[in-house]
Amino acid sequence: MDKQFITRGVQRCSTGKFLSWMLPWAVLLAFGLLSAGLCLIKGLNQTNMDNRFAFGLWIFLDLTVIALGAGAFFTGFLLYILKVKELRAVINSAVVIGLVCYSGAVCVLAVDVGQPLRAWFTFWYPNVHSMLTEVTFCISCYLTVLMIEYLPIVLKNRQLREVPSFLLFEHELHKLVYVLAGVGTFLSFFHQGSLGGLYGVLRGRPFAFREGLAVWPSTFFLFILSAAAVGPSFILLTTWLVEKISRKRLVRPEVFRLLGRISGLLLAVYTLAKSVDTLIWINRTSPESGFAAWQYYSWKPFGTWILFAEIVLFGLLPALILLTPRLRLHTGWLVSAAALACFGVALNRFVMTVQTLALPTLSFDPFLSYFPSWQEVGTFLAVVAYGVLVYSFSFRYFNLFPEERELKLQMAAQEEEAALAGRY
Amino acid sequence: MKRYGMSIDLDRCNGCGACMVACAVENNIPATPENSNDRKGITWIRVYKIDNKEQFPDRRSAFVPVLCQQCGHETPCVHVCPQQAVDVDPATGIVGQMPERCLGCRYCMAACPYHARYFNWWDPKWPAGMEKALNPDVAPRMRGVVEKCNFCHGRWHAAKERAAIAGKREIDPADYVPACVEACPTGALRFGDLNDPAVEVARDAKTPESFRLLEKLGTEPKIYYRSEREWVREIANAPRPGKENVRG
Amino acid sequence: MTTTRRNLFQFLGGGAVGALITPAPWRLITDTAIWSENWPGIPKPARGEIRTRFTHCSLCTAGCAMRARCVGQQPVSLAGVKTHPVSRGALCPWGIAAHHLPYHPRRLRQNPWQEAAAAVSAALSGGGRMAVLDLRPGRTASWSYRRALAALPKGVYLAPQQPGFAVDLASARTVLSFGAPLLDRWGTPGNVFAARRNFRLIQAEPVETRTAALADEWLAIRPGSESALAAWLAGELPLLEAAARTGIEEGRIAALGKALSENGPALILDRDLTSSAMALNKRFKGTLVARREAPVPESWKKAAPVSDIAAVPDRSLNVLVIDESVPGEYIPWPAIEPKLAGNAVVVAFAWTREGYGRHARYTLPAALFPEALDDIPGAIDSVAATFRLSTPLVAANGPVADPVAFVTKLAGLDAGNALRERADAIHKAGRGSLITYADSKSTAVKDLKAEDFWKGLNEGGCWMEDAVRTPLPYGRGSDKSSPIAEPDASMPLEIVVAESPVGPLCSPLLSKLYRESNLRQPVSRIVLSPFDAQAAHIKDGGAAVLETGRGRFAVLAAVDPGVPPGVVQVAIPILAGRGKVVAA
Amino acid sequence: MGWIGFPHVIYKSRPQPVDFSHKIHADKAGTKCEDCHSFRDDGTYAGAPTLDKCSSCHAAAMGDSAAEKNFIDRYVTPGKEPQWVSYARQPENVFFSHATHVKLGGLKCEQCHGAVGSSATLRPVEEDRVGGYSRDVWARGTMDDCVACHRQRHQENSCLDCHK
Repeated sequence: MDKQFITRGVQRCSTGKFLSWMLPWAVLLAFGLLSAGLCLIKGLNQTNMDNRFAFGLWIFLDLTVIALGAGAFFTGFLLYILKVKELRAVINSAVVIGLVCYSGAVCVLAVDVGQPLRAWFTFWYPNVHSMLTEVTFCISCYLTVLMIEYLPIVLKNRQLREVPSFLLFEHELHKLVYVLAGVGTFLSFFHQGSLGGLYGVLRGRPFAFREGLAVWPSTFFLFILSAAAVGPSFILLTTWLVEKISRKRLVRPEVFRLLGRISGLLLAVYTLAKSVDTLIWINRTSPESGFAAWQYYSWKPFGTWILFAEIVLFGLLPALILLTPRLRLHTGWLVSAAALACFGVALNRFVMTVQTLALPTLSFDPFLSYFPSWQEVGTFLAVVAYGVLVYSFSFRYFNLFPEERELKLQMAAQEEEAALAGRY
Repeated sequence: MKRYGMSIDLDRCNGCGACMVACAVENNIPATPENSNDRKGITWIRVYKIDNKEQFPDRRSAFVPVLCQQCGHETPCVHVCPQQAVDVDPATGIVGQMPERCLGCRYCMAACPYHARYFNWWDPKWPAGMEKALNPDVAPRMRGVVEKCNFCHGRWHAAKERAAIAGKREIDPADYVPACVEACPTGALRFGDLNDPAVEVARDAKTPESFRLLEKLGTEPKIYYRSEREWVREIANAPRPGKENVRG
Repeated sequence: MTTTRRNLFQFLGGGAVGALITPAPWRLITDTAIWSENWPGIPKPARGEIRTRFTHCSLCTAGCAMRARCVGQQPVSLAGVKTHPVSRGALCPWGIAAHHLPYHPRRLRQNPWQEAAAAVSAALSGGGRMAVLDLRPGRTASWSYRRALAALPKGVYLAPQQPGFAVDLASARTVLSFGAPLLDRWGTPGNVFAARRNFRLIQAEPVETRTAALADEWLAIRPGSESALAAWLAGELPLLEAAARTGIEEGRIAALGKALSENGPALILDRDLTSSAMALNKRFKGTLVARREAPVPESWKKAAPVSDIAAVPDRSLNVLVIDESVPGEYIPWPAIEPKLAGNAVVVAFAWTREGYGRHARYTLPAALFPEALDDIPGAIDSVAATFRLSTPLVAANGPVADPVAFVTKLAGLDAGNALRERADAIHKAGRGSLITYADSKSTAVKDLKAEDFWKGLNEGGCWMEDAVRTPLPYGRGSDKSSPIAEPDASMPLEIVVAESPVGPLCSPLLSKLYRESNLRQPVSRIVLSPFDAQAAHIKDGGAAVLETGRGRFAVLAAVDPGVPPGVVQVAIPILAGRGKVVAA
Repeated sequence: MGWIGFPHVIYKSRPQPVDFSHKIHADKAGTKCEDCHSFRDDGTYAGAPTLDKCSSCHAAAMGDSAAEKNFIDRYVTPGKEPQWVSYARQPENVFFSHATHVKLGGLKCEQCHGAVGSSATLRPVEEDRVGGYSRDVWARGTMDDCVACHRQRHQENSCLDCHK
């Protein structure tokens, strides 16, 4: 019955099927909202965080999803600023993913602070030296940008565009899109960086502390790079997933390969930079603050393997795969490499947040362990569920993949040809 | 310009905990629920029991009171606070925390290498009637904010007011002593202006046995420890994982 | 006109924009933030004039002088008083938070005075034998008990054994302590720490307690072999054998003997101040002095004698009144129970049901510091006789019953004025002087009127005799050391008391802080060496059962290589002895 | 219309126990504020005077005003402290030293309290429904007001100068 809302020329599953897909996620979301509500009403004693593990699962989640959501700004940047036309095929999807990741992260942050009612203090009495201020400003601004970017996608909906003023509005917005992309890119570069700075500036935590250029520690730039690198990978991954789940072809294989190539290129650069940074840190930064770098890795379970995994297994390896044209031709290699890259960035964020806090700083400190409470996990899942719901909804009613329609026609044509060929 | 600091004689501290109790009484620290532990509870000054990691009979123990070290340079918590809830008073060198400005992001706690900052995980609650015994010079904090030692600022205010009524701008040093120092029965804790060479504390800071925790971080803490015992002085340095520490 | 959906949208949109230019939303935001400051449930501390009042802490016999900072009448913090010659401005953590005690959630709330009184007089009507167990003898209250019991036909006054001497730390140069917790709530903290700088402390103790950790020398003596070391010092055991038994190198033992005899005056102490080790003081001219008590009125002298619980014939007591209103040496129930006749009436005066209340038929709520007016007997380390009151700082929070009134009423004696009578007696004797803290003056009693003397005492003054050191005649305690006990196999482990327990009678803040800092060993935890833990198949932090002569206790076991093999470290003094640990 | 209605929405009005006239007392009883609003020895500020201060004059009626009679009957005779409501009560977390501002800063009471001293009657205190502050604090005693003055006089160091 909701057919008239679905984009012309593309085919979507029946309403019932759609709802039955949405239902479990909705339930998950409800559970997540419950646990988040508990944390808001009863306070953060509901979590397993404590004075020594002041940050936990949630910060890790924020850093990760924002890194993955970077696809939105970076694709936009490539498409509108560097004029890489092929990417038009995925830009809408990228915007939705970005929106989901960022709004999700912001919501979790609101739960994570002890006094959400005072969140606005950061805007009213900002401390310009704090990386967190930078993060808060940029993320909230960029979120608005994303929403504006999301609007045209919504307004292009078959029914909504019937309203003339909406159509007009959408048209006007479209002229803006280059500006938006520019602003978005600028903001994103900044907060991706300041998220990295978040830990890089912690002089009191030599495991995370890094020297850097000007006011920014090296992690500032590493985070930008890594985010830019995995952004395309994540889009590649999601698009592929959607294709598999919806059993449709949404973009041309060239686009996949292009995304892969971009991702691989940046990943290689990132891996190089990361290695150099690590060497400097081991040989200068850390010893200067009185901490021998080897000792970080002698606290089990965080052995040197984690460093290896971060740089080689989830950095160099996927980079090489993605940069090898022959391997890029196989979707299997492409997708698994992208997955590796995404996992790599998650691991990096994990190390920066969780491992930093687990390692002792005072000589009489014990090594600390932390396991999130179900309320924390619930809130985490809420973000995932929320993401899936919004994306599925957008995928059903909005035109996320402009090429989908012609790809469909092509296939139909091919089948006809095949049929004709079969006749003679 | 004053630079208030403290010197702690680890060869005198017998770990009785009088400083912790006096601090909690002075600063209206609530009695947290039973399930609070050494990682969720609040105590602005915490006395750690440390040992030389040897076995019997070579085992030797010592007690280390750890409070906010009042870092004087690149103060880690000040720079990270997104909304200026933490500041260093140029007149006293005291690192102040404003619970009413704090939004509870806990970034400062991640930044502090001494774990001297504490978060209010619960609503503050006192046994019925005990709120009558609260100190009027210190405002109780609400749930969801960070707090820490500020060298008993309530007493600093009282001292200034006592000076003001006498028309003086400078306080009488005898009027301003933090609760923990006043309470220490062994005289292990001393307090005073490090800029005043005549003061005991300033002299303590110069002795060869005196040291500061994690001095190499370059944050210029204003709490000086001293001990004749070599192995105790080792705690100034970064941790070295011994086999009993290495666990998952 | 008909309102279309568009009109509605326009109206709402316009309204929203319009609201933004009114102060309403901004004011609301600010207000919510302010509301988050006076969050519901955050108490507002009472404001008012700050007054200073003085009293003495009655939580232990140290009786440290206290300066209370009060808002109006309500004390909000306590501190020591430098001018008090014994406590010298020091307080222990228990004392510092003592003003919270009246609000302790575990306080008794019912007062079954009538029932208890009725039951007692019923039990006595048939000429029954009544005893009072006084956990803190030497108080004026104790005298009142003894007077009342003397008046009663078969009254018995029971109290824990008190050493007949005082310890003069100030004049000691070498102190050998057999596990006496000298630096951990022993004697008067202020006095000990002041004297500490002048003597060399040698701690002979199996485990490294707080005192051992700060001693000049710690002799890690083999558990249970203290008597062997004492025997050598008494010249009754050859050096080689002493070394073999104690596990301490001959050299160090010899050096110890040398130090005691050459670097005198010496002082030998042990945990309970009774064992034969104390007799060594005679040999080494230890600085023990005769204990002196503040004068009492002549009329009081015909009082019941202090008798030891062990001396009471079994099943002979029909009524037992236990006064644990002030903490003192706890006599284990197993030592008391056999003395009770069938259906004996046991009345306990306590602040909580967790002490003797568990065994008593009636537990009456006693006032506790700083609600109760009481005097404090001299501490073990106060050389001169002293008399000081713990003057109440707050009115009793809830119903309270006065044990002295309860007992004296039975004997038809009025001791309501006993403290005043005692004060007058002291004044009559005319010795010593009154130290007042507000003006930190010391006035000779001669120069005071009885009225002013009494007033001064009630304003937190302290009477002290001019220090006269009467050396101890060394009558009691044989100077022969007891035979060295052979350990029995059924109880393989020596139970060593390494901590003074936190105990129930403390501010909720204190228990919170100890819990959250792991600074003191909780009563419910024992510590074992890895060796013994392995032998008993107990893991670090695992549940275990401690079997002792006093019964079995479910505990949590901690494993620590700092503890010697053959030792189980506990925080409950009454458990000292031998025991066995099995996995639960 | 909104401008008139709004205050009633956000403030609830708390009347004073006694209809007290600063004006009359300023003329008759004492000339200076300190005569009744005094400092204690330790420098703390005593605030509104206690009943004994009032009853030292008003043991019996001095005039024939209804207000005074009412006051004597309701408070002096039964010896009951009138529960004055403070106009300028700062929140719990604020440390304000009258001694510092008056003795060292040389401020006049009027600078913060306005012309209370010459008011003929006590208007009710308007208390913010959500935040609980008095309207006078919003008008004259917000942190911004303090900061502005401190800036002028270069008396700003840290938050904990004025917060506790």
